[in-house]
Amino acid sequence: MGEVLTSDALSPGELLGAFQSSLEVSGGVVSFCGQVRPINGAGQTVTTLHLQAHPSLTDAGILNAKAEAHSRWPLEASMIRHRIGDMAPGDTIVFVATASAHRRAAFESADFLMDYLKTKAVFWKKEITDTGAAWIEPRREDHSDYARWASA
Amino acid sequence: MGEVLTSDALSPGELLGAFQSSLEVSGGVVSFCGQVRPINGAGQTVTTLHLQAHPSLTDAGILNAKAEAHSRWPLEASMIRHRIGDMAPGDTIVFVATASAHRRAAFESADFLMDYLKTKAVFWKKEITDTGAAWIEPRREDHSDYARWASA
Amino acid sequence: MALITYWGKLADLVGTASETHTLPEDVRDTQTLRRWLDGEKSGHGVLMDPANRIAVNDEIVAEPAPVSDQDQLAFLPPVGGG
Amino acid sequence: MALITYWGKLADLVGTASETHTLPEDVRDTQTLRRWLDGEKSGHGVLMDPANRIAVNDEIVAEPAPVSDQDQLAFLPPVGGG
Repeated sequence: MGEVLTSDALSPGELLGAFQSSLEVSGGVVSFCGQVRPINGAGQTVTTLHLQAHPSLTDAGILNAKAEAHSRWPLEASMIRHRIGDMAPGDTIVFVATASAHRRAAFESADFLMDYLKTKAVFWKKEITDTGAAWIEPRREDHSDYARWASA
Repeated sequence: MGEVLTSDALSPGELLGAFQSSLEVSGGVVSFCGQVRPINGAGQTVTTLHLQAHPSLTDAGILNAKAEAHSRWPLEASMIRHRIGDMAPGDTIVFVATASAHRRAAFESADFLMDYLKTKAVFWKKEITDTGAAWIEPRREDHSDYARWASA
Repeated sequence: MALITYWGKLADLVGTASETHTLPEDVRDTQTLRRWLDGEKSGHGVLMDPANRIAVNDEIVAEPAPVSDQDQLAFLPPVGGG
Repeated sequence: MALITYWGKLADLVGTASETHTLPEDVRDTQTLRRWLDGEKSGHGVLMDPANRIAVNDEIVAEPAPVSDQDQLAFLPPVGGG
């Protein structure tokens, strides 16, 4: 599955520690981690979130987005880890970290990668709640968030 | 010194791990860590960075900024740790983390807190390089970064 | 024989994640593929919906795009992770 | 007696981080304090520079602000952490 996707639990603290000890010159590191929320937007109790990936398109798309981030911002390094399969509330779905000499570059590139992952990355999400199961798609704000990067 | 300032080494991975395990409902966590850079903007080799704080103004100002972040964004929690005293290249100077149901709120509030810490927090920085020692002040971009938040 | 796969909610809607078909002679591109397969699977238009994109041999294509009986054809509903 | 402290680069410039002074009778506010102390310390104007702010009893003040001989007076050069 390459180094991005994993069906094992993600530990953001360990990932950030490993990312940081790999750096030589960067002054700033931004990380984002997304967790499974215990209650969904409709107020229902979430029991499981299932993430399906495609065996080749998902990885290729994420590596493209990573390359684009490195071409747009002066990054020393970036790390993307995304969980697939079944997750419980509180589990980490995604971890992104970026490192740069410039704090703004680190913030913007992490933000860009998350907008990509939310709206363009090839994943399908099924949420199982106490009242049933439903496939969920990106929110309108997720799409408008990603659109911010088109003009730059 | 309160819970913000410390003269002990900061471990971002451990801090992020502890922050995350304290959360109940947040979907998104953003962290920033700033490290001492081995080479400064003038290309000189940095041997030591010294951070001086004021015994009451520094803590009070940071706690105010934290309260302002919580009033401007719907945050479940935030964490700020800032090192004082002598540091070596690669050492973590500052760690900030914010948690919210909304990814944008987590990104913006971490960004805001860092802009505060860079330009308004009561610290004085002395950089010791292979050619001498100099007190350093915020860059012009740091001030314009902080000014972004005034209109909101 | 073409391998046809359905991802995300589409596997639930058509009742299978993967199947093989011999494409009819007149199915030559994604447009004819969509119309024919939506009838086969009683999709009620869902396989005609351009929001559900098609990948031919693991490349998401700009449509209409040619398809042949040796292709792997994937139906991809709207995506999003994180 | 007033306790006067100098922070950051100002301690290096005036040669001390902390000292006590009996304020002269005519030093009643931050403006007269700055002028008098800049002369005492041979500050060549550095203690007059409004970029170096003053805290009276641990509160950064809007100037001119009153000062008295019982106050703790801190001279704070431009700040910045991270």
